[in-house]
Amino acid sequence: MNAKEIIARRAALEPKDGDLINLGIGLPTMVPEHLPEDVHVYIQSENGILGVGPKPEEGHEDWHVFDAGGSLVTAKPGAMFFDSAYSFSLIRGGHVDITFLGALQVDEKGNLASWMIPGKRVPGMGGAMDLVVGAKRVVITMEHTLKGAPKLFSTCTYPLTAVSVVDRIITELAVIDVTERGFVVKELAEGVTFEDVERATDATLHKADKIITMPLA
Amino acid sequence: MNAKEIIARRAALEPKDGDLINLGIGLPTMVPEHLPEDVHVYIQSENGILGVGPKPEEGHEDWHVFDAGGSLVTAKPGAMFFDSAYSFSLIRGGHVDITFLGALQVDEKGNLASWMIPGKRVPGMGGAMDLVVGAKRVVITMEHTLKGAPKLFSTCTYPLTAVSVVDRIITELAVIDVTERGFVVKELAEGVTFEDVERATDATLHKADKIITMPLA
Amino acid sequence: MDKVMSAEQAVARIRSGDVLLVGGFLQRGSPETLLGALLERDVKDLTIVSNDTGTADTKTIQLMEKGMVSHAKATYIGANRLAGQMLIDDPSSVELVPQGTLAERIRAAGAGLGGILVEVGLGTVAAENKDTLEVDGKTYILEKPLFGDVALIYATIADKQGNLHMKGATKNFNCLMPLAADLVLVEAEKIVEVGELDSEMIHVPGALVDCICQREED
Amino acid sequence: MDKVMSAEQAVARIRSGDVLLVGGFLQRGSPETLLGALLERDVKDLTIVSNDTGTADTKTIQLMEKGMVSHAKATYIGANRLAGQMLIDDPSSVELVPQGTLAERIRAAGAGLGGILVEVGLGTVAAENKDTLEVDGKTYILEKPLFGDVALIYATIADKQGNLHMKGATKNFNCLMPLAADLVLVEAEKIVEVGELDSEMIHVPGALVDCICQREED
Repeated sequence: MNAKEIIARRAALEPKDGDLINLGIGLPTMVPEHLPEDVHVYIQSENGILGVGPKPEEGHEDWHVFDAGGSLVTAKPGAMFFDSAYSFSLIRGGHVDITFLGALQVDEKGNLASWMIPGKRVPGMGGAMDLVVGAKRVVITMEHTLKGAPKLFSTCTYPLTAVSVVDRIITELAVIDVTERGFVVKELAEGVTFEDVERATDATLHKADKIITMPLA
Repeated sequence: MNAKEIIARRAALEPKDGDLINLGIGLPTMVPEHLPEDVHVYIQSENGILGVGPKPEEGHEDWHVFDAGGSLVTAKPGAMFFDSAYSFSLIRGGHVDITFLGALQVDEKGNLASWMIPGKRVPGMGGAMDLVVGAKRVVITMEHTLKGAPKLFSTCTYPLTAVSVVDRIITELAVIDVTERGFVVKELAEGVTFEDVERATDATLHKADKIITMPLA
Repeated sequence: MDKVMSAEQAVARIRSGDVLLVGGFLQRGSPETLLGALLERDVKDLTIVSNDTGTADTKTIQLMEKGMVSHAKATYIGANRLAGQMLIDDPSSVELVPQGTLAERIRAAGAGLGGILVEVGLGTVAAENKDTLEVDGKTYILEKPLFGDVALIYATIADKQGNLHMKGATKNFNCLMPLAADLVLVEAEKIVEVGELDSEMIHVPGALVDCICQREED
Repeated sequence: MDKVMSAEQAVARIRSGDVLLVGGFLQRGSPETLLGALLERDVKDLTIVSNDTGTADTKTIQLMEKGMVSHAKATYIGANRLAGQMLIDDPSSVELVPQGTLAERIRAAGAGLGGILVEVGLGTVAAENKDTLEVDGKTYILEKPLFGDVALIYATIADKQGNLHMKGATKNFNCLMPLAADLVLVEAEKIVEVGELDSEMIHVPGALVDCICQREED
């Protein structure tokens, strides 16, 4: 199992039945296929769909039905379409239970940097600032390091997406919560030690009262 | 022709083809039947319809289609239904060309009192405050006096619906505009003199450069 | 996740002191079945937020008769004798709000806005005790979001997931309130299977709805 | 009141210096026929307000290539190389706005709100040069309404009165912008007689629409 699959499998255990969730581009879109069978969620695409289904079969595409990345998708039975003001009412009004997204940097105050790297072209924040401020829970799903360099810091140095918003970080190494004490390791992946995670992290890590092995189903 | 019909007929000459108009309860609802044949307007009912048609024929009522007074109406082909936030977006966003409504008092600064009489039961302002502030033009359609007592004043004494909003007043005696100079008589009904109107008014009236006879078609 | 239940089961979750957002416009599209079930509950000190507190033909007036309602916020109370009496007896118990402001305040609550700046009401009693703000030379009233504990909603059609369709002019506040309350109770004229209600006809997503019951015949 | 015309006739009303509200999301549901006609016009110094300034496959980038665009306001410009270059060349020429804030600012313009209080963006560059306000102990950014001179709108179906239906996810900003602009130009995949478009399927009322043209096949 590669890192991304580990992360997606673990992330798929986060939603409760009936949750409304939003998935960032990339890794988070792998979460739905790993959801437990008895957990049914409403997937929002912030461009205007609640109830996103899988990709359309060839020959059954409708270009009017697409996700926030511009890719064609399907709408499940019972899906709703809406304009951008309504979509962000759902997001900013606290109706999204979990937003899963990637990050460039996360720090121990829960600050998140995910939208621009100084000195590089600036793509824009899209709906990311809205999602992390508005969602009830912000779960970062990402590989623990980028080419060996840590992504968890004591203080973010990149321009922020939002202040003090991250609740949980799921990587291929560990599940880490952001608490008043800072980063707290709650789960370790099979065969990974607390010290392994510390070495891959540029911030102080605390141990949860009880650290369990990361479940993957 | 009674006073109300004179007022409704004259008021029906106000809208331009394609205007979006809103009609208060009572006399203003008589305006549509007198519209010139080449003037097609969109009639809004602020409870959630744009494109109100006539009353339903007996046996063809649908209780889901009603106006702001709770009366059953029909929706014209091309009518749209919407929620109260959208309805008042249309109103407050300046998309209503003319709102026709009655008044208790109007003064020469364009202040309007139309929603409560001190010492009596207070019904509430409904959508009146929104309409008179948001509409591009506010046309008051009312009988000139109430049991002989004037309704046009130098200063309103009842609680206001809004400040400085009235553009025009159409009564069975005259058409009076509210300008920087105050009340300006623009039209007089057939057989009515300027002095007749002055006697029925508790404010200074100015004469327009040219006063014409009130057209009724 | 079965949301379909009886009106009695739905209103069992209402507590004394709750702020109830009640959809409908005058006697039309008001959640009369839920209100009828609520009449049987032993709760009090309720706040009713609705366009107009209903008419003599609707059940909000019966809640008032039974002494269950301590506060009301509405745009119009002229068709509900008891709401008028409440205002006379205790002016602080009834708040009259311009209709667009009521809609925007409920929307603001649902949309996560901290407030909205409105022109409507300036120079009138609707501006009393409210902060005003000058922006680019114009003065506005700062209106705050209006939240509810429970929304009581009418729908023409609900599917079993809670997706709602409101026909014609029954959208009014019924479409807005589900976003602004913690608990959303719906009565529907017709309850259908998921997928029977066309996606383009859905006005409120099922994800916001907690309980659905069958509306009784008028 | 015939609103149906060619795209050329519709865009003839656009002037240099205009602020254009352009609907669509990435390469989907963007008013490409109107933008194509605009490319032939001799106007400049346009401001483009849109979700994302389009992609390499859409025509906003061609307007930029021709030097017709001096300013852009968007949530995302990562798929339009020239918008990125504009930002590098002159940071004041491109304003990046969180997506919900862009939607609410356009809605506020259409709804007559003087401003809205939002939490999103606090502590980030999105709060720079903006007033903040404390309400009931919480801090908010005061965001102002965003108006356009002209809205360029995609619709799936338009009737001849200008009533519009946007299918699926093409509603995005296409539904909001017609309320926020003085002049509303629409291209529709299909133009039908009044009454053929069901009242419950109308997302934008014809009263707001000035010009309708036939969208060219993709």
